[in-house]
Amino acid sequence: MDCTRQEFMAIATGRELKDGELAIFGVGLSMLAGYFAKKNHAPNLRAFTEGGVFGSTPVGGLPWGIECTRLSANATSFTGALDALGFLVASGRCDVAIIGAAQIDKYGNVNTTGIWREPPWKAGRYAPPRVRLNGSGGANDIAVGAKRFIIMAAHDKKRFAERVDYISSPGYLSGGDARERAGFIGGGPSAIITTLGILRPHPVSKEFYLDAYFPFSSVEEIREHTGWDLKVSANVRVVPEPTEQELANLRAVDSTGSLRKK
Amino acid sequence: MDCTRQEFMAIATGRELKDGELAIFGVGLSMLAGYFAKKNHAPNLRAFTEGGVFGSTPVGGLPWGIECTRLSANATSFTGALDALGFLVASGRCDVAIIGAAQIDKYGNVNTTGIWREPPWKAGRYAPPRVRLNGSGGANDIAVGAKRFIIMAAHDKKRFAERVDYISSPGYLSGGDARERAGFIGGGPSAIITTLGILRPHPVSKEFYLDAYFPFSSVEEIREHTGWDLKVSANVRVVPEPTEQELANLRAVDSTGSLRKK
Amino acid sequence: MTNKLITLAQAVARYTWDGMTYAHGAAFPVGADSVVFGREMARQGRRGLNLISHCGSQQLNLLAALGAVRRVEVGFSGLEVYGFAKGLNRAVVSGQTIIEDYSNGAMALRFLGGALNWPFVPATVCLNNDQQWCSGDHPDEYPCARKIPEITDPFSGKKLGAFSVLRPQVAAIHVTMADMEGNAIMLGSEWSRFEMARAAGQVVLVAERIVDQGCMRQYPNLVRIISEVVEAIVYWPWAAWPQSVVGLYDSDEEHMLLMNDMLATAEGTAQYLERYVRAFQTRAEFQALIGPEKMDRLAATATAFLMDPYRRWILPDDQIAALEQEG
Amino acid sequence: MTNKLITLAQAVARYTWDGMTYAHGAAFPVGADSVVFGREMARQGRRGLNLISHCGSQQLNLLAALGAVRRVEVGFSGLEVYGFAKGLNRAVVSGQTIIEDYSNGAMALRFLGGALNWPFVPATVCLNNDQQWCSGDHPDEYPCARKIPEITDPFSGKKLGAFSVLRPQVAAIHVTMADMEGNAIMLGSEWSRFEMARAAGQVVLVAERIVDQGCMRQYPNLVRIISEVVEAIVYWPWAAWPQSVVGLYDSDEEHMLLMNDMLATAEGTAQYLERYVRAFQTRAEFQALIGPEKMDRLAATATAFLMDPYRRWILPDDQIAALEQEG
Repeated sequence: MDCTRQEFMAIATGRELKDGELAIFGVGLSMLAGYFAKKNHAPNLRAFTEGGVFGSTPVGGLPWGIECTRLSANATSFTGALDALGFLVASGRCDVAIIGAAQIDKYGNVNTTGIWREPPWKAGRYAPPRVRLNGSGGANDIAVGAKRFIIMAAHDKKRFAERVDYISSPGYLSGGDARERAGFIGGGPSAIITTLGILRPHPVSKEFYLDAYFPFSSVEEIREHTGWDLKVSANVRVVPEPTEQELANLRAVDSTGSLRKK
Repeated sequence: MDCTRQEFMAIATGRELKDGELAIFGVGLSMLAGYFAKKNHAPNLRAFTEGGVFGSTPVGGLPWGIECTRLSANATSFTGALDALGFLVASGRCDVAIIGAAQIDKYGNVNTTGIWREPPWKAGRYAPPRVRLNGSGGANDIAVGAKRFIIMAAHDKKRFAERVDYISSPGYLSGGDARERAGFIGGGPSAIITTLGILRPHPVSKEFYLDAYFPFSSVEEIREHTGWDLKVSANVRVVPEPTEQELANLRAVDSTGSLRKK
Repeated sequence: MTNKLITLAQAVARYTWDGMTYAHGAAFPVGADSVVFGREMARQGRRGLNLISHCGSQQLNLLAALGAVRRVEVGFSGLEVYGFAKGLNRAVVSGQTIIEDYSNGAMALRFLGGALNWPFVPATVCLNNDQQWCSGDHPDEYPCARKIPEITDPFSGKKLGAFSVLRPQVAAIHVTMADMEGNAIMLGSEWSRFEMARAAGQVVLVAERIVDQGCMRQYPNLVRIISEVVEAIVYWPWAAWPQSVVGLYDSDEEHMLLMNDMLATAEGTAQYLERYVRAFQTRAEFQALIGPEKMDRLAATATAFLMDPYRRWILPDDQIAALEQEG
Repeated sequence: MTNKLITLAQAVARYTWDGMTYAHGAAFPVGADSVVFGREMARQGRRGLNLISHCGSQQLNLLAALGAVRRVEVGFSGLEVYGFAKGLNRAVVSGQTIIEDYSNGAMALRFLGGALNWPFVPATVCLNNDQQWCSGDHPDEYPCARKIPEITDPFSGKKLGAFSVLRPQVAAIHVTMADMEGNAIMLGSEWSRFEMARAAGQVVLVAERIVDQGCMRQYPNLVRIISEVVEAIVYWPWAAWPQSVVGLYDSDEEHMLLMNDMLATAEGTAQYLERYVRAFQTRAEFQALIGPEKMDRLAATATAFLMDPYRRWILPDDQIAALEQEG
């Protein structure tokens, strides 16, 4: 099938969403994955973004922002951040969410804040980063509050680290019951969908293992591109190829083809 | 002048408001007094009610409620209670307010909640009241937060008590610096306007004394109708009669004549 | 598009039960409350209710007069220019209904806290006075330290209070217009209906008008209650009667006074139940109780022009009735 | 009716100063922010600013690139599909600008707390991770216990956090439409502009359109920013350019990228200042920088129909110019 890795990733992500769920999407690609699901198999997905844009489907391609004009042309309601991130997400009400990650560790903790020569947890000091990223945005609210969330990330060794430099949005923290002890209301990350495959958390240790790989990838390739000693499911499987209909529906949402590039 | 005591009271109350102030009005008569001021001498009074009704003037007479259709016909904005009572009043932002009282004591504490055979502070117990009133509504938020507030009440001995049965909306509590110690952001009641005259708080003791009486009343009548030993200002004065213009402006607001009754 | 329209009787049967925590109320004690929903609860005989009434209204007055209210949390419990709520006050004075008093601002903040799922809300009002010291739930403790306990600001060390939050099991929320999915517009003060809709476990809308969703897509900033949090919609013109609704009808002074006077006694309340609750099942029967002449007069409200931009999207009754059949 | 219209230059001269705490931002990192206000602050050479940017935008990017930002509190600091904010990031990495990170939800809550004048806001997010542990103000404390200190729920005994609240001295808030008194309508997500307008000591509106007050009286529920809290109004079409405004214009992709690239270096920033800040004083000069062809293209936004109900009240430029002279 003529489909890019990014498109494959977006379709695999969209498949995680079920009809009728209350869902919030973060910036960029995660929004395309989410609205693809609504178009494809979850017409009653109750989808919104963190600015309180409800009932809409993007027009004209990848939205410029979480609630830009491309998302605002056919909304049923506009409220605001307090409503979307506070009342619906941090409250524990939201079923599912999709966020991105610049760096991610084996417990699903996400860094979107910065890269350090010596990260704060190692230095015992919060110095300016070597590279500043974007900050958490609404992803921290989502990671704390959503019943489950899905992380999308390009799969390479630099991104998939034993320990992230900075936890912007918590996954399972140090694993095991650490998240529970922190008292977060949401359930934590249910999957990491990458450009190569799908990782899921072990039910007890909460360490992410390889659950499935894309047809064009392999267990070996994925382990090689992961910065920790990635465990592999005994039942590791191949992710089914996108169907023609899935791809058509994705491209209808991604009408400017931002996922087809590269 | 052909003017009822209630009208006199409303005009005397309205005179306490200055142009340009941010002002909130409570239920019933206090709203007429407030909107009279806006019509008469304070055109830039920024007046609102506790439901977040801004920029309006009542039409058709005494509003049925704090934000009913009579108040809503010419508003510039409708928001809600959190905005009006929280953001603008409890925050300390509001300059002045007018509230009513069913019972009031010498420190300007207001009871609008109930009348007891033996009040809670005496019984050491919160039993059902002998007479249930309305509760505080927004008056507690106002009494705590407004920079100053004015209390309107019909002047009789039962209402003007040494100590109220229940403090619904705090004045100066037990007097002196008690209010300051309670940490309330607003300054407390600046005047009690009654059907007979005007009481004001002593700057130190915060006990209300008689500052002025209406032309048809007298110091003796007022002392007789007050449930505590009311002190009288050395400079006690007569409140000037309403002018014809004041009365015309009041009656333009009170177009159904609710203040002309009795 | 999901169709959430159901009948009033279905909505009360499905979303209310004895002993539940039920929220209602709107912009003002004589305003846009879901009064007809309370009538139907009365008709179906709900008992032992825990009400969150923000503010009080004839709905609270009626249910309390019937002895159906075990406990009510409220800011303003009266009927403003129509006086004290005589049915409620009878229940409170007799000790049948426990009343827990807060300020109106506090009630708004407690809904906010419920919507945010906070464990408590910082309190700077209702402190150092009897709303803090008197608790209907703990009448033997005076001053009560449990109702609005003291907390410390971790930044300044200063003391303030903490309110418990409100998370009603169900809220019946009056709205001016809704589409069949549950996106809704309120004209006039929204009071705390925005926060209430997010704090409640389940939301039932009581809508004066049903509109095509095109209305919401033209005015999305007006849609303050979102279908995402709405379970069901009841279509019921005059739902707030005898109270008023901005844009649609004024307060019915005559019936406000009559109703309050009847609820002042047990006998009057029984009569009211016969005449104004059991006497209708359909919208047409309900409107016959009000009477066409009075409806015309009340509908001639000075606020009517506020409805003008939306009239073209209003669905006709027969279409709505068909949708109700489906729902 | 009070006329609060003044010129952009007057507004910046009157309501901004070196070292102030200044808030801006709107619905999204590439959205309806008061960007032109930041350009004018740059032109007038403001320094040592403490920004509250919710969210980040090209305004933050520009001021930080110029070295004018001492400290910024922010949730999302980037430019979304246009990448990282290169001017800001340069200032952060060099240590020139202290950045204090929160989540977007936390920023909204902190404005809410500021609007309510609470001493703190309960925190259930930004806990047990580096937003709590890392403080730009206290870099030597790791984990920092002062930024989001722990508090205890007095009802359950459970632990949670406390946010400090936001009370900016001045906020420049972008709105779609305002009347000359300062009643304003925002189309699209209001983000946190409602709360920001109440949390700020003084509010200056930057309005794309000035409308007759009749518009507000027809749509009072849309008026979420009230004249009661507004000090001054600046009329400035294309105020958010190169970002977008719902109902009016799309994001200018070309200039978004150009601007961000230029701000990536000190030299580029100096050039940007010459070409896109010092190069205009009037609205006409500003629009000439964008260019008529591009303006036409961007104004052909799919959201344009959202403006239709309000067009009849829009005041013409000459009338507004006369009002500005008075103001």
